[in-house]
Parts: sequence; C-alpha cells; structure tokens
Amino acid sequence: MSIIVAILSRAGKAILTLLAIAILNFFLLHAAPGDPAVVLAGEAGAADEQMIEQLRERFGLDQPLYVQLGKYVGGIVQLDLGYSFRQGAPVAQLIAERLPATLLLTLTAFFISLILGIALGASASARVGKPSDTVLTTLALLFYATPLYWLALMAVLVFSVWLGWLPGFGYETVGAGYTGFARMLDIGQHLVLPALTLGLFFMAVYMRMTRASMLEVAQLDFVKTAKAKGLSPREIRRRHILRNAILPVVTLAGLQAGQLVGGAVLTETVFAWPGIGRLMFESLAARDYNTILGVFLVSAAMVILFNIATDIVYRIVDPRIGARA
Amino acid sequence: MWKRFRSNIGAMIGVALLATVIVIALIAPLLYPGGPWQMVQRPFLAPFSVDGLPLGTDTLGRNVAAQLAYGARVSLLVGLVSTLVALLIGVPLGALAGFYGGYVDEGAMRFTEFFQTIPNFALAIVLVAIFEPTLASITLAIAIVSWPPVARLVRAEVMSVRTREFVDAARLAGLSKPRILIQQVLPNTVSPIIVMASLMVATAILLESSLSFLGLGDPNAMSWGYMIGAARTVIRTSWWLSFFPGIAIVITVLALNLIGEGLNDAFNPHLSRKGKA
Amino acid sequence: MKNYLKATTFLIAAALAAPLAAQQAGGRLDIVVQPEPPGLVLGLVQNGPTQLVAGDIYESLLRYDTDLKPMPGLAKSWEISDDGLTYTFKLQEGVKWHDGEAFSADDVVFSADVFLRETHARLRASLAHVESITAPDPLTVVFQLKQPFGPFINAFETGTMPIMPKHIYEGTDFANNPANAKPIGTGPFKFDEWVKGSHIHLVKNEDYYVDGLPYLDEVYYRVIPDAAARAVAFETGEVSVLPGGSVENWDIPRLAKMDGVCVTEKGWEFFAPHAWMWLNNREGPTSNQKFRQAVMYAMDREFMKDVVWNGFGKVATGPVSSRTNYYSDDVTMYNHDPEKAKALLAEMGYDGEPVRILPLPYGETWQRWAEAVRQNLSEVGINVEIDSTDVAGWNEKTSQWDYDMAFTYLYQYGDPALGVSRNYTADRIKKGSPWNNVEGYENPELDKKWAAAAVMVTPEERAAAYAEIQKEIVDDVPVAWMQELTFPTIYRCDVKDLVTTGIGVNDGPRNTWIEK
Amino acid sequence: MSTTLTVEHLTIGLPEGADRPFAVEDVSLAIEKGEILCVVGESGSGKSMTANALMGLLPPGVTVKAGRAMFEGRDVLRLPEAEKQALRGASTAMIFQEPMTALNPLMRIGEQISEVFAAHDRFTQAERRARSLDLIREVGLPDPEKIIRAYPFQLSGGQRQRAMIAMALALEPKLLIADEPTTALDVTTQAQILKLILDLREKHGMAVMFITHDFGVVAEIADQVIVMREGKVVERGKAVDVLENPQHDYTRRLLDAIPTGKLPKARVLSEVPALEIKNLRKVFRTGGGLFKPVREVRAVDDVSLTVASGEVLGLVGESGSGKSTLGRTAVRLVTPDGGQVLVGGTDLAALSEEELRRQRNKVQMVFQDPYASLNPRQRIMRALTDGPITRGVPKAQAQAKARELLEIVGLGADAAQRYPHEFSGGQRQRIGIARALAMEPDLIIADEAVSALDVSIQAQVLDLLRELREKLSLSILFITHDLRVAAQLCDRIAVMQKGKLVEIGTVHEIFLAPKQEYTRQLLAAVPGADWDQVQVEPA
Repeated sequence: MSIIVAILSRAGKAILTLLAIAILNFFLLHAAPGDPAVVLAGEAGAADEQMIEQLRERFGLDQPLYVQLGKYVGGIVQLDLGYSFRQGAPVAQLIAERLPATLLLTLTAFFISLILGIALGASASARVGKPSDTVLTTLALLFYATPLYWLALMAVLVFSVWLGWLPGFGYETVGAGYTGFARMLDIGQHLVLPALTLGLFFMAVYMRMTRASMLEVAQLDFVKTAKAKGLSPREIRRRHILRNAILPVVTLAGLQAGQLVGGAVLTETVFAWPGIGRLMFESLAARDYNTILGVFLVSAAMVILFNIATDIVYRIVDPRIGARA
Repeated sequence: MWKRFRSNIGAMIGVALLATVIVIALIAPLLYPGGPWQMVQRPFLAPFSVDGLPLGTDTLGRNVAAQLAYGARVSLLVGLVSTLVALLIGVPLGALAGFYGGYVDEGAMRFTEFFQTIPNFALAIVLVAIFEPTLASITLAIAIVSWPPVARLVRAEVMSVRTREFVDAARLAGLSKPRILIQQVLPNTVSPIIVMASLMVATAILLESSLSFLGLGDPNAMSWGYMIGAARTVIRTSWWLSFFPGIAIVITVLALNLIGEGLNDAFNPHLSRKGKA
Repeated sequence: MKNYLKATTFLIAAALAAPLAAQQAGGRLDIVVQPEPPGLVLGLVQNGPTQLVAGDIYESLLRYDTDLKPMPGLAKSWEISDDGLTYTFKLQEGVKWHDGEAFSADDVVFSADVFLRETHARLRASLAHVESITAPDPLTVVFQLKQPFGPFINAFETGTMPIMPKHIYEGTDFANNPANAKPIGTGPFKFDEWVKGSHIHLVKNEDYYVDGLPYLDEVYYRVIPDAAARAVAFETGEVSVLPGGSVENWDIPRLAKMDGVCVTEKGWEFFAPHAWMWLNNREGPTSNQKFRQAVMYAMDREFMKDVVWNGFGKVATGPVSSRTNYYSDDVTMYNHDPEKAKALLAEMGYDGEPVRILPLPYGETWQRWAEAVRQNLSEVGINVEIDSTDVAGWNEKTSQWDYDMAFTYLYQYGDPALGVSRNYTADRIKKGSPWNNVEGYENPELDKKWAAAAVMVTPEERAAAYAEIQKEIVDDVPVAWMQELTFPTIYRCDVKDLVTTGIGVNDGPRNTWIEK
Repeated sequence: MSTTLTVEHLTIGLPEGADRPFAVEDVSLAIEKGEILCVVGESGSGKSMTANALMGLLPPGVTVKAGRAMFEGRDVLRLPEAEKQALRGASTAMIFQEPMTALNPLMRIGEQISEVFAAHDRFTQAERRARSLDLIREVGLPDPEKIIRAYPFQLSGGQRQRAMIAMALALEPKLLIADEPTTALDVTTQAQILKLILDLREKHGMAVMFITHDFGVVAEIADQVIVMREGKVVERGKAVDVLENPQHDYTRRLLDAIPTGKLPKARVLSEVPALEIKNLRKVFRTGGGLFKPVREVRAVDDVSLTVASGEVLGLVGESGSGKSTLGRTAVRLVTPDGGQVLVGGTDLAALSEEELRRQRNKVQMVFQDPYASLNPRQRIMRALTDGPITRGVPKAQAQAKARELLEIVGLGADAAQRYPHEFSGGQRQRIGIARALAMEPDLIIADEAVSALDVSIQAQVLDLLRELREKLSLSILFITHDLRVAAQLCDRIAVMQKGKLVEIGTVHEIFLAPKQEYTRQLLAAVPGADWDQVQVEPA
C-alpha cells in the first residue's frame, strides 16, 4: 500500500519535472543559432526565400515564441509530442519506433552492470587483499577510467573485425527475415557488444561501490552478532552483509540512470543502434526542435522510471522506508 | 592524515602519474614550440619510424607527441575549471539546502532532481551545440551537468554536521547563521568535497573527450578527445592515433581516481583501520 | 544540336535495350546511406541521401551519361526546336505507377507545373524560363520556353524533376499527404519498408517498363551513423556498396586494397561537386581583393588534395568544374607561393585582424581541411581561428553572412547557368540561403555577361562567353576555390554495372547485377 | 559445581602501530556452571577483547599470543575455524551492548532467531518456528506471533535486547558472554534485563561472563568479579568481597568514583531566581505531507520550574522524558510553542532572532558528547573567544580571559593553541565548560555533561563543577539520566516523565521521601541500589 502511495506521489512530482524540462529545453533550443527552416531548405539542395518562408509558416516558426511554447506545452499535456517536419512524421511515432531499441539497450546494460557489478564487488570484498581482489579492483578502475567510446571502438575491432564472433553494429541482421526465437537470438547477438560497452563503466562503478559497501557493512555490529550465532562466513556475507550493502548501490544506480541514458547516445552512435539517443543527436544538427524535445521528455521519463524502479527495489529490501513514511 | 595518504601505494602512484601529466602540460610549449597543429612530416608515420617523432604523425602529418602534450593542457584545464564551476554551483546550493532545511531545502532539491532527471550527456551535447563548441562552453556544459551530485553530497554533509553539538555551541555564542554555516559547518564538509572533486575532474576529462569525440570539441584547442575523434576513422590503419590519447586519458583519469580513493581512505580511517584496543 | 543529341541517345538506348547475355538476374544489394534521409518523397526533399534511395523509386524524363549527354528515361525520345524554345518529349509506353495506376503525360505536366513549382526551389528557377507545359496526347509532353535556355536540357534529371503521381497528390497538401509514408513512383524498385535508424528496404518492380530490368530482387539501404562502422560493415560483407562520402578518404586506400573490392570515381560528373571557401566580400580583411589573392597563394592546395583528400579530386582553377560544360583553364593559376602571399598582405597593409574559418560540419575530412588552411594561412602571418558549429549552425551562419571564410561545396548540374552563376551574380545576394551569392560579390559587368551567356543559343557562343567570364572572375577571387571533389564509390567487384550514368549510384541500381 | 570455562594466561596482541603492544596481558579466570562472573573495567581495559577472543571474534590484526581457554575439554583459542564456528551460538553465545545495531535491520526477528538453528542445522522448519516463539515468550516479549514478523526498528531498545537474548539462548549454550548489555538502556529497562539474565541463569544453569563498567550492575548480579585495567587483571574475588573490601588501589578509586548514593548536605539557596520557566510547551510534529499523517509528540508539556541563583537543579528522567528538550528550549536552541523562559527578567522565548543573538550569553550550555561539541577544525582559542568577540569584547581581552578560564578548568593556558583532537574526552568536557564560562552566563545548562565519560573521569569533572559552583556561585540546570550523579551535585532534583514534570524537591526529599510512584520506580531501578543504601552525609 505504502509503495503505491509513494509511487503515486513520485509520479505526481515526475509530471511537474517533465513539464519543467519541456519548458527549459524549449527555451534552450530556441536560443540555439540555426533556423530549422534554413536547414531543411538547405538539405533540399537549394533554397530561396519563398521556400524558407513556406517552411517557417508550416513549422509555426513565424509565430511569437510564447505562442509556440503555449502550443507545445498544450500539446504535451494532451500527450501530443508534436510533429517533426524534418522527418515528416509525428514525434511520438518517431520515438515509438526507436524506443524499444533504446529500452532494450539501456535495460540490458543496467541489469548487466548492476548484477555483475554487485556479484563481482561482493566476491572481491570476500577476498579483500588477495590477488584476485587486486585483479578485480584494478580491472574495475581501468574500466572506470576508459572512455566509453574508445572501449566501443576497440570492442568492435577485436570481437567483430578480428575475431568475427559478434556483429559490430546494428540492431538485427537486416533482411534475414528471422522470426520468433531466431530473431530474438539475432537481436541478442547484436546487443552483446553495445550493452557490454555501455554497461562496463557502470559495472565498474557498482562493483567498487558494492565492494566498499560490503567492507563497511562487515564492520557493523550485527555482522558480529551473526558470527556469534555460528553462521559460516559465506552465509554471513549472503544473508547479512550483502543485503545491507546493496542498498546504497541501488540508490546510486537510480541516481545514475540519467548518466546511463545519456551514455546511450554515444553507444548508439558507435554501434549504429537505432535508438532515441541517436535520433536526438541527429535531430540536433537539423534543429528538429520537436523531436529533440520529445526525446528529452521521453528519456527523462525513462530516468524517472528507473528511479521509481530502484525505489521499489529499495522499499522491498528495506522495510524501514515504507514504515517511516 | 598526510601520513596515511603517503602510505597508500595506489595514491602515491596516482600522484606520480598526475604530476607527470601536469609537468608535461606545463612544459609543452618548451618541448614543442611549433604548437600542436604544425604539419611537420608526412602523414600517418608510425611511432618510432622517424627520429624525433616517437609517437608518429597524424592524418595531416602533425606530431602526435606534441598533440598529446598540448592535449594535456586542455584536458586538465577543462577538468579543473569545470569542476570548480560545478563546485561553485553545487556547494552553495547544497549548503543552503542542508543548513536551512524546510522550503529552501525542498526547492533546492527539486531543482537538483530536475537536473539529475535530464540525461546528463544529452544535455551537455545540446548545451555545447547551442553555445557552439568553445572551451568556455564545453567547460560550462560539463559543469552544468555535473554539479547535482555535489549539491547532494554537501547537503547531506551539512545536515549531518549541523546537528553536531559544536554548531549549537556556536549558536549559543551568538554567531549569526551565515557565519555559522561558513565558519563552523562548511569547513567540516571539506574532506568529502575534496574527494568528490578529484573524482569529478576525472569524469570531466572523460566528458570533454566524449564531446570532442562526437565532434563537439573546440576546434582551436587540441584535446585528447579531439585526437581520438579525429582518428577513429583511421583506427584500422593507424592504431597509434587513437591509442595514445586513449592511454593518456586512462592514465590521467586513473591517477585522479587513485588520488581520490587515497584521500577518501585518509579522511575516513575507520574503513581501513585494522582493529584497536 | 538536335540531331547530335538524338544520335547519341539513340545509340545508348539501343545498347541498353539489348542486355548482354552474361547479366544474371536475382540477388540482393546492400548500400550504405548516410545520413538517414529525412523523407523519401523526392519531389519534397532533394538532398543527397534522399536522392540516393528515392532515385530508385522515382524517375524523370531523362538520364545523363558520364559525359553529361542525355539518355532516355521516362521519355524514350525528345526533340528541341531549332530556335531552342520548344522541347518535345515522347514518353515510354506501358509505364505503370507502383500502385498499378497507368502513367501518362498528365503526370509530367502536374509534376513540373504544379507540384514541383511549389516545392522545388532549384527547379523553380529553371522553370522561370518556361512559358507553358502541355500534354497534347497521353504520351507527349511539350515545354514551351520564353527564350532560349541552353541548360534546360539538363533539368530532366531525377533529382531535378522527379515525376510525381498526379492521382495521389492532385488537390492535396503535398507535404502532409499521408501517402508520403509509402512513396509511389515509376522506378525500377518499389518501396517496401523503412525501419527508422536501421534500414530502408526496396523490392524489384516486376512491372518495370524495360523488359528484364531490374536484375536485382531487392535493395537494402543501410543506415550506419559512424564512418568507422560503415567501413567495418563493408569489410565484413554486411554491405557491398559504399557510395561516395560514406567513409573517410583515408580509409579508401585500405578498403580498395582488399580482395575483390573495386573503386570508381565516376558517377559525379553531372553534379560535379565543387568546393570553395566563401570569402566575405562585405567587411573585414576578406573584403580586400589583395587579401583574397593572398589567401589563394598562401594555401598549398595540392598538399591538401593529396593529404586531406588522399589524392582524390583535382585542385580547382576557378568557378567552373572541369567536369562541367564550358570549363576553361585559361585563367590565372594560384600556386602555393607564401612569399607572394606575404607581399600581397604587406601591400594591403594587413594589420593582423583575426579571421574566422567556418568549416563544413560534414565529418573529419572537412575538419582537417580547415585545420590545414588555418596552418597555411598562419604561416604567412594571417591570424586564423576556426569557428565550430553543427549543420544547423553552419546553415545559419552562412545564410546570415556571419562568417569571414566558410567552406562549402555545391553541385553544378552540368551547366554554369544551372550551378555556377547563382553564386556570383548580384541578383543572387539574398540573406537566408547558403546556396546563392553568399560572399556578397558584386560585379555588374560580369552580371551582364553571366545573363547573356545563359540564353545564347549555340554551344560555341556560350563556350566563348563563359571562358571570358572565368578569366575575369578568377582574378577577382570572390571566393577561394579549393577543389573539384570526387567521392569515390567503393563496391564489391562482383557487383556489376553499378555506376553507369553521370549521377552514379544516385540513379539507382537499375542496370546493376551481381555476378554469381 | 563444575567449571565451565577456564582461561589461563591469556595474552592478546594488538597490531603494530597501536598505542600498546597487548590488548590483554596474562589474564586468567574461571567460571563455574551457573555462576556469573563480572569483568569490570573502563574503556580500553581489554575486557571486551577478552570476551571476543573467547568467541573467536577478534578483529583482524588482533591475535591471541599466549594462554589457553579450556571449554568442554578443548582449548577454544586454538580450535580450527570450522569448529569454532560450530561452537559459536551452540555452546557459547554472546550478546552485545548496542541493541540498535546488533540486529540486522533488514531481517525479521523470527528469521534472525531461527537462523541460529539453521546455522547449526537443527530442527525442521516448523520446529524452528515453534522454538522461536517459545524463546520469544521466555525472554518476556509480548505477542510472540507479532514479534516474530517484526523488524528490529519496530521494537524498543529493551525489546531488542530481549530478542538478542532469545537468540543467544536458542541452543541452550553453556556459556553466555554479555558485553555491556545494559549500558545503552534506561535504568528501568536495565533493571528488567538484569533480572531476566538472573532468571535465565537460574533456569538454565549456564555460566555467564558479564562485562560492565558499572559497579552498580556488579552489585546487582555478580557472583565473582575481576577488575581489569590496561589489559591486566588488578583484582579478583567474590563480588561481596570486592565491593565491600577492595584491595587494589584502582578498584578503590573506581568504587569511589562511582557517584554513590551518599547525599551531600543541603545548602542554603538564594531567593533570587536565575531562571524561571513558566508553563513551557513544545510539541514536535513529524511527517505531514500529501499522503502522510502528522504525528505529534509533546516533548515538554506545561512545565514550570525555577533555578535559584547559585543553585544546581538536577533534571532527571529516562530517554524520551523531554528533559533534553526542556534544556534546549531554555537556551532557545529550540523555540517553544508556549510559555516563558525568564532569565534575569528577560523572556528568552519571546525574543526576536536578532535580539536573541545579543542576549545569547545569558544562558550557556555544556554538551554531552565531548567529541562532537568542539569544532575539530578550530583551535581551542577560537572556540573560547568567538562568542565574547561577537559580543564586542576586545580580542586581546577575550583571549586573556580564555587563558584564564583554561587555567581555572585545570588545562593550562597553552591549551588554547591546540586543536580538539589533541585532548581526551574529559579534557574536552573541561574545554566545553570553559567555553560556557567565557560568555559570563547567568545560568549554565549541562546536558548529560558527564554521561559519556568513564567513571573515574566522570568523578573528576563532577569535582570541577562542584568547585566552580562554590568559586563562581554558578547557577546550573544539570540534566542527567543518572540519579546517582544528580544526587552528588544538585541542590534540588526535578523528575520528568513523558514531557511532564513529575516531582520536584530537594535531593533529600526526592531520595528519602519520594512522593510519586514513578520517582520510586526510578530509585528502585538504580543498579546497586540495595548494596549501596542512601546515606546522608553528616552535616
């Protein structure tokens, strides 16, 4: 019950946040140099004033800014993200086409990084000071320090070009006509490199955090209690330390959701992943305002969803939260 | 504290690495008076293939070693300045929120959450694109996306320090609230802020390089991210062009992380303490 | 002239009508398209990626060979009256739209007179010379001109005058017609599916009016946003054609060296992309002719061609590309001569006022190019800064004249009157477009000559007029001509007859077949 | 009786760099079946290390250097880890000081109890549950069915400690080690837990090793006593003997230092009030939001009292009684909801923020935590002069005064140039007192000012306060949970419970003739109350 209430109250705040984001970004984008009509006219290979005027009128760019804003916000309230004139389609449709890919990528990366990070961090903490711990922490530090895109380039080079194990880019084998399980397998293969690349950095973050948190929790009194009860070190780690130690990791993971979604822009570019991050990057160069704003809104909503998800996990793991509220 | 820091091998390695990078950055103009853009030889010379060009030349025949050295200046500068700016935003906001609580806190935290909800790299891209890529706009964009964790940290620290009894004592001494905040509370939050700042410099360097990689770097400033971005299309034929700046980033970020961790351990000895009577 | 044209085209038509026995039908072709096109309705959008894909779907009346000679397209023959005022086209028989409707002369009239007049700025300029467009019978179209306009014969290329289906668009809001999602043309391939961000799938048009064509069963246009990834895709065999500009120039030699890989520089003759820097003639050092000349002498354009462009292309000598009709090389040559540049700067009294260079935000090559120019200019003492911006910012800055020196390149469409004069005459100085006389060059004498040359009737007259114009304008250096660009097409050698016309892969793999 | 545990010559080494080489040196002891051995000592005496060594719970780096501990015929110090593990929880069990932190906050109480069975692989799932319920019942927790599903945070401190004991008893250990199990509890709760341990010992006949710093507790439960100091045993013997007739100097000092129930003679009090509190009220509201109900706690509920000039008024109560809130309200660290705080005729409660800052010096406070009450980043001089300088005292004069005060509190003037971390807890409390005095207040509020200190240090600070009271005729509101401490210093005592003033009277009235039932309960719960009958110091 309290979980539902908490989610409702968060959702309420989230809607306000999203509106604020829409407005802020609206002004940001309109402050940018570059007129979408000029860009679009330019892409046509030639432009004259008549055409640019035509386009401006079609985009509604001839109207005062506040009218444009009012229309936009009015649309959002009715869940209408507007129309992309460059792509000639409603923004919602454009995003809907690309969203599954981004969700698949970010969710996979999120879970891989969280699960692997926690598992490796826990096992490193169990071997603290031993060579295997040193190797793991050093690796984590390296992943942490390596630029994402560089790792991506290297990964493509090694696993795709040299070894030929995995496809280096794209979402699925184009035109293969796979269906059902074969298609899932195919997408899965394409997913491996981007998800790992995106996830590795966060895995390193969570691993270090888990390790530190485990070591910290291991100092707490109740661990001593557990030991005094005659529990084996393994059971103590699993039942007592880990559960308490992952709480801050989960919080961090929620807070970093924004970074994860942002990092997808880079990953999607390098791996030709047809997601909304790329859509945004490409729309930016065309000043396709509505699309950029739409992507911002949707990705912010994703971040909020990640936050709510980690919140729920937190509430499930920690009985104190719900009761206190 | 210094003793603890000095006895931390990782941290000392970090200091040594960072010091090397800083020294190289400082003496770059002495080492390579021609600057990083000068075309000195044939393009695509492999490392060590020609005397005086230990790291080879790039797509236009420019000296990679010189580019690396000048790149260090930009990376460090962007990292430092953006962190400073982020601190300038985050520390006061977090401090006010944590110290005054109530509506101030509520407002400041909403504001912070708001910025944390926008995917930060996407926001940075948009900001840089809007302000046009210059060192200033890149630095500012990085600062704008990286201050929220600072605000949160400072807020939490201030809230915890605020309840300590010496703060009450200061109130009883008749000190004004702003004075208490600045003189009594903030100095006690410095350690975690320093730790976080050292890690933020590292993150900022990564962010700058990511932006440059996407073509959103300052075209008049040679940076490591620019080098990788410029070299990614020739990664197959001229591995060294993206390899060396990549390594430079890894080393610098690693060094900063090691230092940050070392500082953290030094500030919080209870985590590393091995038992006491 | 009429006979000359006809003779050639019929020869080619005959050659095409009898396909060689060796050609094998079937198979699939994967082509890179970069960036992803904003839309596929060629009548609405005519940018490069759109034409690359939509060139398979839509057709125009004519096609052009690599010497820019017209060939039959939807028109099987054509006639130009001796006064150069009447263009009569006979259309192919039995042509059907992809939705099964019959194609007729009405579609041509509708497209040229209604649809494209509204949507197609570049064509609109050419159509200004046209008095009327009529369809005396379902297989005949007549363009009646107000005055002779030699280049008009070059206006029937697919991207310039794509023929749109009247039955779908008549009386609708063209830009927002729901049918835009599934383009209907007459071309050799039909639209099947567009997975945004991934690929566009076209399938063979079984009812194509040329028997036996096309050979391929399907074509995939693959969207791969990263140049390095595109190269990888080609290497791993994911795609077999890299149209010009898909990979950076320095990757080309590596890919070309691979087994079974062919490279051709053909296929850009019609467009003849010509690169230069706008030099702002209105203000700052660049308003001084001596400064502009100094810039020309300061640059080592041969080096740039060899290093930045990896040897592809040719240093430009003036406003007209050597691939375009009426090119003349009887002009002042600006070789790399820093001393001369310094002398010119000293002569004008250059005070070190900084100038900004705006590179074209089209990838690494252009960035490097700007850096090389900056280095060259700084070597003769010019203070240079690179301005950085994205595509939108570039468009904005150039069209608002907010620059000192700005890279650009434009297509020439085979004729100076179509693709050259627009950049130099005073009547084309208009804010808001990056395609006209952006540099703000004003020379009333030359303006008259440009105008006269466009409407001269015989090619010989025109050649003489354009040679004179070129000689004069090159001394003025209104812009800094850089290079005639070629964008080599890289493909697997088993892909045959890929580039057969003056617009190369943009013409679509109509005749292409795969050797098994 | 048979001996359950024999420890011989136990020596425990500390890691290099510690302040001394051994935590415990050459300690021998024995506990008979059914006997309670109290190990007494101040912090750092090595008493907890001894217990940890027996359980095999020594922190990393700390090792047993010599000696043996025979339990069930085996040397538990030398057992392989697996056997130690099998022993823990089954034959030996341990309970800890902090019931707040000694339970896993994320696990239900039931799980944490039955985990003991699981760890030792006993019983089926159903039996484990039944036994857990039995145990919960046995340790006197209400509503076992509910407790079993409760999380630790839903229990009070005393309940948690009972739950801990239930876990410890789960497998009927032969030896129970209790490490300061009642230190963190209120007196009344402490009394109950002590009684529970006595009862259980009775019932199960186990040997108990009880670690404490409080001789009062020793008097309550011990059969045998050993006294430790800096890792060594300084005295051992039967409880009665040690209490009545301590042999060693240190033991005697400890016993003396314990604020005994000896009541000081009454002093004549001035008529002039230093502090008048009238109808003071403070309500704390928590929660309150879109979906949360507001919870109200009446921390101070209509309290009126007076502190006469030169008087020390003790304010006594258990945790949650509102005594600290009253103190903080009196200095206006907390703004009251109603009532007056009159100091020298000024109502502090009614002052504006600005006015208040100017009048702050009138009431000063000495805080509980010697570590938190000084800013670690400021020199002592700053701490002592910030206030006076803000008030307008010239810097040189303020500094001279600070040095003088440091002399007065027994630290010496050169302490001014040092940082807080260079001082021990007791010294810091002295600095805290000097800081309060520097403001030349009309009244000092001492909030649990000696509670965090070891007994011997506590005694020294109390001596100082007594001395200052005479020398400077200080008025003090002395807030404490410890009646024995209050008795030593105060002229009058006020007892609070749940925000209300229960009873106020002279020390003699309160101790000898308490009027209220609650006061009587409190007095009865004081550990060692029987041993150490209240005596009136001859006048």
